[in-house]
Amino acid sequence: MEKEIIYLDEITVRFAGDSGDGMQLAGKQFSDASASSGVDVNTFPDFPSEIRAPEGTLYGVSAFQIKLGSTAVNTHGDEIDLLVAMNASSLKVNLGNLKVGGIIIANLEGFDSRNLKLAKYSSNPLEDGSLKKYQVIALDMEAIIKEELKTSGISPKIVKKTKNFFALGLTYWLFNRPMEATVKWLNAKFKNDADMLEANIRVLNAGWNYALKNEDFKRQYNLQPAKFEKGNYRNISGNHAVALGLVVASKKANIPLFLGTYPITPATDILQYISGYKKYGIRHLQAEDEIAGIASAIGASYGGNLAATTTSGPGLSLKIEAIGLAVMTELPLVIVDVMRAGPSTGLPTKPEQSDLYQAMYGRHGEAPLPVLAAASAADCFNMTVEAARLALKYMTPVILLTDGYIAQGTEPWRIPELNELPDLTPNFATDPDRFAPYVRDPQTLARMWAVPGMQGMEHRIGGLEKQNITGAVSHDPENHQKMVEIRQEKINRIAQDIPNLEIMGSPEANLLIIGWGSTYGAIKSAVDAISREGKKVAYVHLRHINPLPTNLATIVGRYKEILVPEMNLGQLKNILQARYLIPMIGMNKVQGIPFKTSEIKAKIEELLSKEEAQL
Amino acid sequence: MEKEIIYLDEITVRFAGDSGDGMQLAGKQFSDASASSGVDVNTFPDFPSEIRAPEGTLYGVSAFQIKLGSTAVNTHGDEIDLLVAMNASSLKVNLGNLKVGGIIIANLEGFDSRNLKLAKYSSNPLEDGSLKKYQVIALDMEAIIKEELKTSGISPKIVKKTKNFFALGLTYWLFNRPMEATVKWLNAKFKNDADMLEANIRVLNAGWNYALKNEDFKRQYNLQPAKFEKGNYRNISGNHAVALGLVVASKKANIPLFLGTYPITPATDILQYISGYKKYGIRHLQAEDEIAGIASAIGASYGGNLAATTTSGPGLSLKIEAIGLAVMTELPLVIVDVMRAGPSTGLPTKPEQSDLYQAMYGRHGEAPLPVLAAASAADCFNMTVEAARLALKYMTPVILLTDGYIAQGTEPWRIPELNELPDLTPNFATDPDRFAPYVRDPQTLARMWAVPGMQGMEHRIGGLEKQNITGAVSHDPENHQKMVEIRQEKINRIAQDIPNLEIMGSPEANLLIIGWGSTYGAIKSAVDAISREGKKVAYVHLRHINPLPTNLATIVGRYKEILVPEMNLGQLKNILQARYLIPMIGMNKVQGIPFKTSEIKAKIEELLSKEEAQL
Amino acid sequence: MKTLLDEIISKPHIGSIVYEPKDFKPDVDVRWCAGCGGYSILSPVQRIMPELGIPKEKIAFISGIGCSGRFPYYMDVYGFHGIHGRAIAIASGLKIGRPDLSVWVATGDGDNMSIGGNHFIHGCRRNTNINVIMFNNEVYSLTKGQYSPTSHKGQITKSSPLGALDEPFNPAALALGAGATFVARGIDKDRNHLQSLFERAAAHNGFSFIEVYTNCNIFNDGAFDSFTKKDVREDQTVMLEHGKPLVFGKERDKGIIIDGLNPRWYRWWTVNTPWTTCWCMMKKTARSHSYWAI
Amino acid sequence: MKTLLDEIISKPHIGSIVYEPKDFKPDVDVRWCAGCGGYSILSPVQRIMPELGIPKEKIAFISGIGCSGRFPYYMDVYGFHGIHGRAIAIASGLKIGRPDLSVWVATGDGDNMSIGGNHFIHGCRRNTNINVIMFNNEVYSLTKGQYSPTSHKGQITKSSPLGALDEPFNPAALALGAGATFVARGIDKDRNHLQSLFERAAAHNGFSFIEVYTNCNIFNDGAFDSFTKKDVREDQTVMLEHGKPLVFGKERDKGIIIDGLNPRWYRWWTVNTPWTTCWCMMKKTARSHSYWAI
Ligand SMILES: Cc1ncc(C[n+]2csc(CCOP(=O)(O)OP(=O)(O)O)c2C)c(N)n1
Ligand SMILES: Cc1ncc(C[n+]2csc(CCOP(=O)(O)OP(=O)(O)O)c2C)c(N)n1
Ligand code: SF4
Ligand code: SF4
Ligand SMILES: [Mg+2]
Ligand SMILES: [Mg+2]
Repeated sequence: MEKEIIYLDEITVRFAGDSGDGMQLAGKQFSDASASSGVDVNTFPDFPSEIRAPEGTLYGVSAFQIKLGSTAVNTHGDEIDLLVAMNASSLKVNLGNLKVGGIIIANLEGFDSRNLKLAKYSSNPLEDGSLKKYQVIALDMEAIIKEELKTSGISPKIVKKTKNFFALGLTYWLFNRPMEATVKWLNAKFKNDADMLEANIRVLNAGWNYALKNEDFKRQYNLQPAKFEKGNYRNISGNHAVALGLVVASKKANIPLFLGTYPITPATDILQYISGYKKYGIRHLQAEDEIAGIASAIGASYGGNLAATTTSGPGLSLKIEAIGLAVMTELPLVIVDVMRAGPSTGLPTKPEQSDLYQAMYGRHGEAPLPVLAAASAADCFNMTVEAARLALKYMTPVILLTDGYIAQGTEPWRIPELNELPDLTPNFATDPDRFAPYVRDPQTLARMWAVPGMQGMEHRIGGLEKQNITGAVSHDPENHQKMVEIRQEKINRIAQDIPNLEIMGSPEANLLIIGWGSTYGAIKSAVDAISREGKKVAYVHLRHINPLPTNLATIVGRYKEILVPEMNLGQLKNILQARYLIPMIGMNKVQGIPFKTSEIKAKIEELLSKEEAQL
Repeated sequence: MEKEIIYLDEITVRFAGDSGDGMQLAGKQFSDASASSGVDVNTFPDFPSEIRAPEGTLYGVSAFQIKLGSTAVNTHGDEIDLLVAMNASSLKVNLGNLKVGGIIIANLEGFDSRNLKLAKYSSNPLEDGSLKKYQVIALDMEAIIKEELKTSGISPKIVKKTKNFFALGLTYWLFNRPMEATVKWLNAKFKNDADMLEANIRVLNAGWNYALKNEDFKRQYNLQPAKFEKGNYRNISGNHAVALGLVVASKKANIPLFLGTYPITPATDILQYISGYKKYGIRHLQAEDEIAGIASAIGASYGGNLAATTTSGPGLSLKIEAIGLAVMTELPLVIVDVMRAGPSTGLPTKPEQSDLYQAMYGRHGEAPLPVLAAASAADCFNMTVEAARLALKYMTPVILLTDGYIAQGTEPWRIPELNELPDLTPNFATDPDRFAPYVRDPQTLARMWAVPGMQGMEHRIGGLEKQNITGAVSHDPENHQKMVEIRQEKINRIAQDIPNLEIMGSPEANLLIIGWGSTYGAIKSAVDAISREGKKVAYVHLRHINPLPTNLATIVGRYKEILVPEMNLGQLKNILQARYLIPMIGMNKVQGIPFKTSEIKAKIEELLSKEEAQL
Repeated sequence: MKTLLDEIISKPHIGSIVYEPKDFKPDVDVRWCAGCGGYSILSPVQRIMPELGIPKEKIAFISGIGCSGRFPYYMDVYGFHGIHGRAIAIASGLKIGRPDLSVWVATGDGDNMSIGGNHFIHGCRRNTNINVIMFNNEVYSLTKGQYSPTSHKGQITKSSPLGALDEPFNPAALALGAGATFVARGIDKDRNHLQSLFERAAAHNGFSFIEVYTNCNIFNDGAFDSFTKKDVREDQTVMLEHGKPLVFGKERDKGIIIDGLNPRWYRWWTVNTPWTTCWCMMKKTARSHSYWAI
Repeated sequence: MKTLLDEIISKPHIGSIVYEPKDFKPDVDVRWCAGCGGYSILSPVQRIMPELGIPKEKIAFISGIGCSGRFPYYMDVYGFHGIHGRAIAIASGLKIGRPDLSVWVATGDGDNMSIGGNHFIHGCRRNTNINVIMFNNEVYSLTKGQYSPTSHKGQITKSSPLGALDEPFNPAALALGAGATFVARGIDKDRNHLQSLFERAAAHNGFSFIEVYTNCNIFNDGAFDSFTKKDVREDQTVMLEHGKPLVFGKERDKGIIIDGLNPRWYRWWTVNTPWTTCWCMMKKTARSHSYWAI
């Protein structure tokens, strides 16, 4: 049969089904296969907060979305081009985001009367004509699989579990993706279960073959590989990138890594990755709670390790007191907060950017520290290394903010060489004769790091105010003022040691957008789209929030209007206004879901048209 | 012998001695006696952080300062007029604050060679002429007491313990104070120890008589009673005022008080006062830690009590997560933070204003709540009642900030009638048919309070985001945005329900001072002094920091310069700048000691003279 | 003097307080996984509620975070879904502030033994009259499968790919060491026994702790099979009842006897098998009896 | 591969490691009150340090907040004065990250049993090789005299003017219930006995817990007089030593005997007097011996 090949620049695919349907797995395999064939990929898993919600329900839908592109892809896609819907509920909750003209691959069995009822459909959408704006390909996966496995002697129970690989086979055909990596993965996964292995491989091929032969599948899609900087790439989630960043930073700094932490969604993966790296000599403690997590990390830092603790909002709240201790003792510590929607337990599986205030101002007393934010999944690696650099160089705890969106979403990440990374050599004390606990580097104001085991430098530190230089407990008023100011000044000076902001889009525009954190993808895409349309908007993205890059002061002074989109009620905006005394416009989405490119674009257009109207 | 009587408007007295010398007690008796004779009184105890530091050392000095006035007294006095110095160390550490021409009453025995050595004096200041700028009255108290008690048969061991009452007797004579109250107090205190009782009373009288007869004591000081609003007054510390505020608020609201807390300096007194009120049906739990303290208070609030928790910085840090829960469940809760110098353990016995950021911004997620600050010891009562009012009316946790200075210092407080207090009637749900957990009052946006025990209103609340009105767990994006905005709006609306700021000093000045918290006394005194000198400065003092009083927006727009004195690095300044986008001048003393009136005055003068220079 | 609150809570109940278990089922879907051991706790709890003989509005269920944390949503009484580890602290405040209520806590092995360990031991010591039901599935389920303080040494979980390193707590031993006055253990598979434990806990005037071995069929399936499966059960468990002999085994031919030592305060025994170690103990204090059974 | 840290910590010690106690005294004033029991802990600790046979720089003392929290300042080794209740957590991280160090914790009954209770029980369970000395003065001293979780029922303190309401913890019972492998108790008045306990704790390869009854002569003076004063002491305390008979009393005529029950795991006895209840116990686990004495 003759099939058409469509050449595309980008496309968004979403696998959706019941929690038990294995959609996360299918999505992950598909995105890895795509990434390895050189296109740019950005993914986002989207699953219910229930562990295993009742079958077929609307709230039990689990989905995985992938955007592919032959040019840079910054988000997981506003709208879906191709939706794999394993049951009625998964069609219902995702239809709103499907592009007019988009493709639906529907699994017929998931649209039986029971499923339709659970999805609260009064009639079958596959039959009642309500989907005529879309291209619908409906097929009974289970029947086809049964047919395929008939001769294999594999039990029908297994059939149910392989549907996702059938759907995967279909999509592999649609995008003409190589299947070797997936087969290899199956071999590893089912090395002790020959039946499952055979069944999955056969079903995967069956999917491909079905699409190849069936006339409902008329078109194949071709995306040219994206132009990447040369190097080895790996499709990586933000949490994975943080874990690797910690490991690599400890290698580069040439001191052991210690992670003291407590599980919490959506940060738990970091602990899980690290616990898998035990063989690399990494020490970690899954502590009894967040307080013990950070306290143990402080102990390990005191002992000369690169110490880290990872958490999400509720956990960060519990760590606050101990963070103050790290500030006071001036010990290096990387604190990673994977933000989720709050307050309190909030929407624990959903992303938000609302811990910025806490990171900046959360502690009692004057307790300044650097605050960083990663812009994307891959950027989590860079910013983790940056957090380690600042922590070690300035002897300070550092808070790195990521969020559930980039923590769980993936994109290709170029694996760097160790020598590309910044110098991370710790500032260990060397000379006992010149050592005192609060002798400082005149440049960075960092104190020296003398760790137990160093002869002749035995000393005491702690949470009480200490005399400058000597480190003796001191209640002297002037000394306290001095120490408070030094601790502040030390953090302020970091501004001299971080890159200036680069203005993206059109620097000569009237409108400036200031973004931070995971909104990067959506803003960048919107700014690019606006620029392509010949309109002007400038964009800077903050990775360092405390201290702010030095050139931001002049930048903000140059624009007539400044827009600050954030997934909170205006926390960065407030911080910037206090600093620069310039009014800014907030754009505040607090819904537990990321901005869409189209939303940002519409806001920019609204502001630009007002601007024009005023001319 | 003829004695001169000097008429004064104000005077500052400081009792200083070793930690074991009973100076706190003498000071307290003296200030209570003064207050009861109608002068205005402001006191501040100043003791070492060691429980009982080694005798005679410089860091072991314990002091109690009292300022008396026949007009309003706002601080405990910048400089000392009369210093009682029981030993060499107590002279040394306090001399710097003694006015030229001031009086020193020195206890000779405390200036023996051992004491001089401990005080690091190379020669005896009482003899080497170094005190000639002052009026020195040196006497051997112990010898005089021994002489006095010789006939009494009281053991010499007791003599040592009564020195403070001798010094007190001297000062009672100096100010012609009635001694009945002190005698009464002694009777109660030593009701089971006749020897101590007799000894103390005799020694007290001996002090008076010594001064009366001895020619070194030439002058008596007379202060006219201050003009107070009519009523019953009581000399009260801020901590005591908070405790009484809680008790009275619960009476007025007509629901029981529950205090869940954990001891911490300088907030522990509140717990101690409350534990003494058990007979009034007050429930309290000295919990295992701060987290259990606030969590139990949340439980009690859920059960319909007026719930409170009290702490200082490190404890506030630990309560952060649970505060978020109270925000989310919209339960009334009074959180009192008696600020001390941070970060971390810091200078635990010293005051600071550096928890403002944490109170405003400390929580993860968008978790707004009202933040109040008391201006003086007596004001702690008003602001505690105000905190309870807002908590109950708006169904929200409220943070009230006080600090170690006003918490431990005292001033006269007029005991109010219950009917003078604002209405505190809780917003209990009444009609099960119209009840749902998040049905709100259209005016205040507060939800109704349905407590276990109310039939037909059984419902579930918790830390997960809830659907508006129904209170069902909800992950709906739009609902989350709406709830986040409602919680913010509810707090914002409180601005309509708090008094406008009153401008003190000269409203028509060019310079405005904005103060908050315990700096009130020093700023007010400075502003009054400046005004008396015919110069112009305006002053507003914030008791409500979140939300800010509505008229502040217009006020800040009216002045050329705004000065914000704070005992931190500029936290209020930053908050105001972010809000009003107007540059302000920070005055930041972070030394664990309060501002002096003279410091503020000097700063005002500096700014005013610059202003003139620019004319 | 009667406060406004007193007035509210002393309003007479309108109508009968003769309930059926279904009166305690609210109109929401139970969102635990199919097959979760949690269902086996929910149903006996709902069954004993009518026996309390008190109006529904006088009952409150407090929870922390974890799969067990959802419990209050499934009980049509007053409910508070707190934060991780703090259920006992919240419940203690509620009970102290409202002694008229029947206060229950639903918690998990992570919630209660890990982050909430301090409130747990202080609860045991303080002996406030609340009833704590701990869903012990020996894993963190809600966060998708990390080891907990009750996970056995060597247990493979997502955060212990090479096996958990530490000795687990024995929750009952910890509770007794902390001074608990009522300690019991049951298992999800035996709902009738659970029901009897819940009844006795409710009757105990003080802090009651009931640990329930709860199967998590997603993250730790079969954790208790070695002593609960039909074929081994009789030989691996001892039912411990106050005053009754410690006889066990399919043939009722095994037993534990103590003599010689005057058991004025404590008796401890152990039954050790290759698969599992079960502690059996019985405690009688001046304040109350406590019951503990496997 | 050797890291930079490995290099630093494996540098050979220059000079002798034959120390005297005074080598561990730094040049600062000890700021406890005159007469404080703390001095009686400091001195035996300084005495056993030379016996460890390791360089001073390999020793670290970690503390929380309380009068005991000042301990690190009084030891001329590495010291960390942490925050309230977290000493064991900090020390655990230090020991896991730096197994080459000898890590000690100084804590108080409030620090360790109240706010720090969770880290304490998890320390017992986890059995990380650190040595914890708890100054039990049965009161919060640094905050000037409130009751603590070890204050006896009825104790009058600033926060319990009518007497403390709750049963106290028995720290040793709690530690054993939590799985501790070394539990000991001593008293400030008997420095030699303390010294021997500290020696054994140092030798124990795992978590060691030494509770020391420590007199606070300011806020709880004489708390332990009823069984430590010269005239009653012999009749009120049992020295418990592994393998030795439990004989006590002035005339060595009183004793505790166990027979009949095979003490494979635990033995518990109690000595009950009108003034105080002292628990005596001995535990032998597969992992180690533990010693506990009054
Ligand atoms: C402060 C805080 N830390 C961590 C979490 C994440 N968290 C939620 S439930 C849980 C563990 C639950 O384990 P368990 O109590 O055994 O409950 P289960 O799900 O097994 O019933 C954790 C770590 C949280 N919600 N809050
Ligand atoms: C987070 C925190 N909460 C409370 C305090 C106040 N605080 C300091 S020491 C202490 C209790 C000390 O009691 P204990 O551990 O028995 O020590 P002691 O002074 O009796 O030796 C308290 C409550 C604090 N410093 N930090
Ligand atoms: S994950 Fe486990 S514990 Fe949680 S609901 Fe499912 S089966 Fe039950
Ligand atoms: S207050 Fe008590 S415990 Fe603290 S140093 Fe003084 S005597 Fe020792
Ligand atoms: Mg569990
Ligand atoms: Mg103590």
